[in-house]
Amino acid sequence: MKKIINAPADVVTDALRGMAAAHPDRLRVHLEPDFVTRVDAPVSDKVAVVSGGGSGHEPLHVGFVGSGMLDAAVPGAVFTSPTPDAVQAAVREVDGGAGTLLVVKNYTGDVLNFETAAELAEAEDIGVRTVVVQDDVAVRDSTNTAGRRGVGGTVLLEKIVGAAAARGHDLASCHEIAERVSAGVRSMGMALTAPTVPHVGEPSFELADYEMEIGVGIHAEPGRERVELESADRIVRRLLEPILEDLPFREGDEVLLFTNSMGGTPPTELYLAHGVAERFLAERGVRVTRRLVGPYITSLEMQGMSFTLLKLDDELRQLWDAPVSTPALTW
Amino acid sequence: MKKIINAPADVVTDALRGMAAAHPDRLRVHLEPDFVTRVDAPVSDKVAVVSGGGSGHEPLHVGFVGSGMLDAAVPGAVFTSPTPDAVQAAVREVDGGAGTLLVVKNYTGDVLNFETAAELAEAEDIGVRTVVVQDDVAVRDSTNTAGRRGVGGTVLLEKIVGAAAARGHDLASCHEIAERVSAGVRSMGMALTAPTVPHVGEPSFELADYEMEIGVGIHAEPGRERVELESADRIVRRLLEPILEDLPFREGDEVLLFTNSMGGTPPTELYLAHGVAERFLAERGVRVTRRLVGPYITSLEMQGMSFTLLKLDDELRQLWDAPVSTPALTW
Amino acid sequence: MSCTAREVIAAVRRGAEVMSAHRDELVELDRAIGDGDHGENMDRGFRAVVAQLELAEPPTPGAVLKLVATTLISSVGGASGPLFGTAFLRAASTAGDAESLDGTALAASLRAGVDGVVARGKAEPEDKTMIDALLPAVRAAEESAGRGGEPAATLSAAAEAAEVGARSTVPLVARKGRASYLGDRSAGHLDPGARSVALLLAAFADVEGAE
Amino acid sequence: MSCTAREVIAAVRRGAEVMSAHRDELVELDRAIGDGDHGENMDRGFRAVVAQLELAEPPTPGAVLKLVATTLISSVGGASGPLFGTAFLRAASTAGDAESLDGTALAASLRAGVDGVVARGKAEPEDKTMIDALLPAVRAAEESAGRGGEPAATLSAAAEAAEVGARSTVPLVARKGRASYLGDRSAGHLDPGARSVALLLAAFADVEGAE
Ligand SMILES: Nc1ncnc2c1ncn2[C@@H]1O[C@H](COP(=O)(O)OP(=O)(O)O)[C@@H](O)[C@H]1O
Ligand SMILES: Nc1ncnc2c1ncn2[C@@H]1O[C@H](COP(=O)(O)OP(=O)(O)O)[C@@H](O)[C@H]1O
Ligand SMILES: [Mg+2]
Ligand SMILES: [Mg+2]
Ligand SMILES: [Mg+2]
Ligand SMILES: [Mg+2]
Repeated sequence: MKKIINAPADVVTDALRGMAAAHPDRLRVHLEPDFVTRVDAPVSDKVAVVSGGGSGHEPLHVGFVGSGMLDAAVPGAVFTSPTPDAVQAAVREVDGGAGTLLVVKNYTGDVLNFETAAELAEAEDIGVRTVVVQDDVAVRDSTNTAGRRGVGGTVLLEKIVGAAAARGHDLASCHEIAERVSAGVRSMGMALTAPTVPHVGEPSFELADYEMEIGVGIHAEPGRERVELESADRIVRRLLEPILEDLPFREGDEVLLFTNSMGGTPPTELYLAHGVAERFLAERGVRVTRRLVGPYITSLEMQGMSFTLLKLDDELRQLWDAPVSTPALTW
Repeated sequence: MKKIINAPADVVTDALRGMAAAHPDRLRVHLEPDFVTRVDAPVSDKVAVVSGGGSGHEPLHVGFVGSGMLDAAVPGAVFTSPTPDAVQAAVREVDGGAGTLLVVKNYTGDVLNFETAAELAEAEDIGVRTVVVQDDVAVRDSTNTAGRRGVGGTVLLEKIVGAAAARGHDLASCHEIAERVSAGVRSMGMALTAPTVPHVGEPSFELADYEMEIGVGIHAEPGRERVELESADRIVRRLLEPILEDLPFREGDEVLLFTNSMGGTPPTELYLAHGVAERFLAERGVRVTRRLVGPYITSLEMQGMSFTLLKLDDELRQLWDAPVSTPALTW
Repeated sequence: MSCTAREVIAAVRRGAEVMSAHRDELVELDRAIGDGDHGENMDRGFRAVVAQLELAEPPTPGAVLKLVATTLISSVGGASGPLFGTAFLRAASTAGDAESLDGTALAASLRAGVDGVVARGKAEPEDKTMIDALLPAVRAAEESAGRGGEPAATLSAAAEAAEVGARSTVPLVARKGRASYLGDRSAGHLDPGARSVALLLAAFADVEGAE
Repeated sequence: MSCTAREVIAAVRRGAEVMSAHRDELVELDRAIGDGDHGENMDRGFRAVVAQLELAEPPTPGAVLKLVATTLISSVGGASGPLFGTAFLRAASTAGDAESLDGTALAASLRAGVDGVVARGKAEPEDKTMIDALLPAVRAAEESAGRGGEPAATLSAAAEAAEVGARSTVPLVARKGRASYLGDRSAGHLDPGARSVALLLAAFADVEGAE
């Protein structure tokens, strides 16, 4: 295992210490239980937006803490949902009296732990609503699975609902907007290489030199199929077609296109794929009016990428454009 | 070779097409010769700041085009300096009448090509000054080498001199500030893995599973030594000690600490190393008052990192804090 | 004979040792069809439990089970944290304030724990989860207790059934948890959570048997 | 006999073929002690030259050399682009408007080109650069021309000397260019730029010899 770390068990805490040192003006980092809040939390009378999940997907979620996005993020161990007490402590710290919206990615562990946290917070008279993101079209949504995974759509949802909260929307309205984003967002990813979880020490899967995994998850969960490496043109098509099939993004629709690196894929390849995707969508009459390109939801050092498409309306576009100031996303 | 690309020879152009699609509101991308300018160039009566170099180090330089940083960036082929005609065309496009500062990294190819470009621009009555960044302490500066390589310091210099130009400093003053940054900045990097140049198709060097390269360059040039993998604590020390030895960063000095990923090293490891570095410097009484953490000057998908230390004074700190709005750096 | 807080504590400590000894095996199982953290999760959780027990030993079986539950909930995370946590929490409720548990009380606690896992995780038999080890285990425990079995006999019946149940997950296609994303590719692998259940019950039975 | 524009064009085309055939070899050489782009750089540059020649064939040897120079400068980049570009540019100046070049004129052009490389790159002999192939080549060319050698003889003398000179770079420790960062580790490798010089001169000599 090749990593710049000390003891594998301390990776998350050590990284949080570094984040605290790097962003003293923006973040407050709490240890045991681990969570990160914006430095000026709680913001009175604003709905607090709190998310979290296993570590290893940075900048998600810790890098999105700040004005216009998350009030707190709760990182678990690598690829492991955080525990309810940590989420509860974060909520307690950032709730400004207007209630808290929990943004949860749809994995059994996250759902169960956040569910308990919500109960604990409600027992303390904090108003809590939860949105579960489940945008990964690689997983067929049926009773035979734990349901679709929450992936790239989470980033867009956190930005948009963060803006809504900053604008003074109440908890019900923030929740409605979050559900709207969730309903209109779809993603699909692929991997060229496997990540290595520090406490495992071995790559999460084996992939031959000529192979790629289509439909991979952000915890290196296997995807729809393992196929031979192909050109960027074909890879882009393999990812976008299932997205377009699943949610009818139709001719004339206005969308946000999010081209995401899984961590190890560098900007050159990512922009290249983004360009191909824009042409592909333009040919189908889908109007891309907003874009995000970069490594925003990753799987440690995994090489690969994902696309996320979000259907925009005037309100969602305005909320997307609204100012945001966090370590990883600022405008 | 595992990359999301089409024809290897087209990688740079294809990526530029994607950049154009991704940032229509910020960038204008020119092809043949290839260069990128800010969308509102030329800015009248402002010194233009132009940089460039081989591709594969993104976001450097193309991602730093925008207000408060670069007016234009000229990307060459992967790891290959751009040609003089491309630089000349970029200068012609962005010079706003107040002259142009060329920021050049100290590699034989870059120096020679930019030298010719400067001559060509001067022949067209454009005032040109050049600063050559040479901050890599891994290379012993002696008559036995091509001199020190320009690495992480380039990012800081482009930000600071971009801010000076935006504030209305004239060409001589911008040049003086650039030389001041150059004199006070030092870097050192390391690699865990090798990058693969698309048109080569093989990793740039071989490194065993238990080895790392200390003092590596951003073109995967070999470093000072190849040693066995160590803890983050020891790696940080190996990088910072030569920096502190080379330029006397002394107790009480105020510095900017830039913790850079070579591309494939993810945020967790980078923040972890950053935290270790802050403690290391604090123990030595060096005051870190500004920091930058992220993949800003990379070597394709290489895993590894570098530190850059810049001595700050009031003017440099203010210029660092001044607003910047580019695809890769915004505040 | 019935088991006291001291014995439950011994059983839990033995469980922690077993989780630690099998950490890598559980990681490997989870790497094959999940995300590779199950061994680390269980080991971290039971180490935290042991650390809590060093501070103070609860006076009743129910209090021990409750301490295990809350510690697992606040230190494991993932899917297994809330599920094992709920199991121990429900078991603790059922155990109540009793000074000791006989075979019947033990089986009742186990039943409550298993029902809790089903209620939280909504898995059904043959979904390839820990349920496939837990359900046969509780049935075997109830049967043994019904025949008047002592705690030791009850637990060893449960452990044997859990072992068989865990092995039965190998050919199954997962329909719950992370392994479900694999679809047909999940067949041919032992479910890590089911394996943990079997290991834990065997460890508990071991200690009871030795008393 | 002296060489005309037609022959210079043929030589350049042959040079382009050789660069393409040896692209991967030059990449490998540069990968060992540089950044692995030299073969790609030279191949890209000479393909651009051939593309220019398709558009229009310049009328004099000097004009051909100038076209090669400007095309290399605007298509190669890296260290080798400006250096080879300067070499051809200076050679073109010295060739002037002459309709053809005899051995002496050829040697003089080569000398001007080599001086240009030294002026731009500031390398000294034994710095392990293209200079180590170019300097012996120009000395051999001058000697041959001084003995009244024809262009073909002059070029083949130059090519042979360049080959020996290139090989002499193997044991050297680089003091210029990217390979210098390697320090002692650069010894034991052939300098890619010197190898290009030897390949190009051999290609030129080939064509002249065949005329
Ligand atoms: N819905 C569920 N009901 C019961 N058990 C489940 C459920 N989902 C997952 N599990 C169990 O959890 C185990 C995985 O636990 P672990 O790896 O620690 O968590 P995670 O899947 O979050 O990484 C699986 O092997 C399975 O036995
Ligand atoms: N200062 C110099 N003077 C003469 N030749 C040089 C100098 N620096 C480099 N070279 C030559 O350039 C060659 C490398 O060219 P190339 O790989 O195309 O460019 P880069 O080094 O920019 O990648 C070296 O092998 C060497 O022969
Ligand atoms: Mg997990
Ligand atoms: Mg190069
Ligand atoms: Mg798991
Ligand atoms: Mg080279």
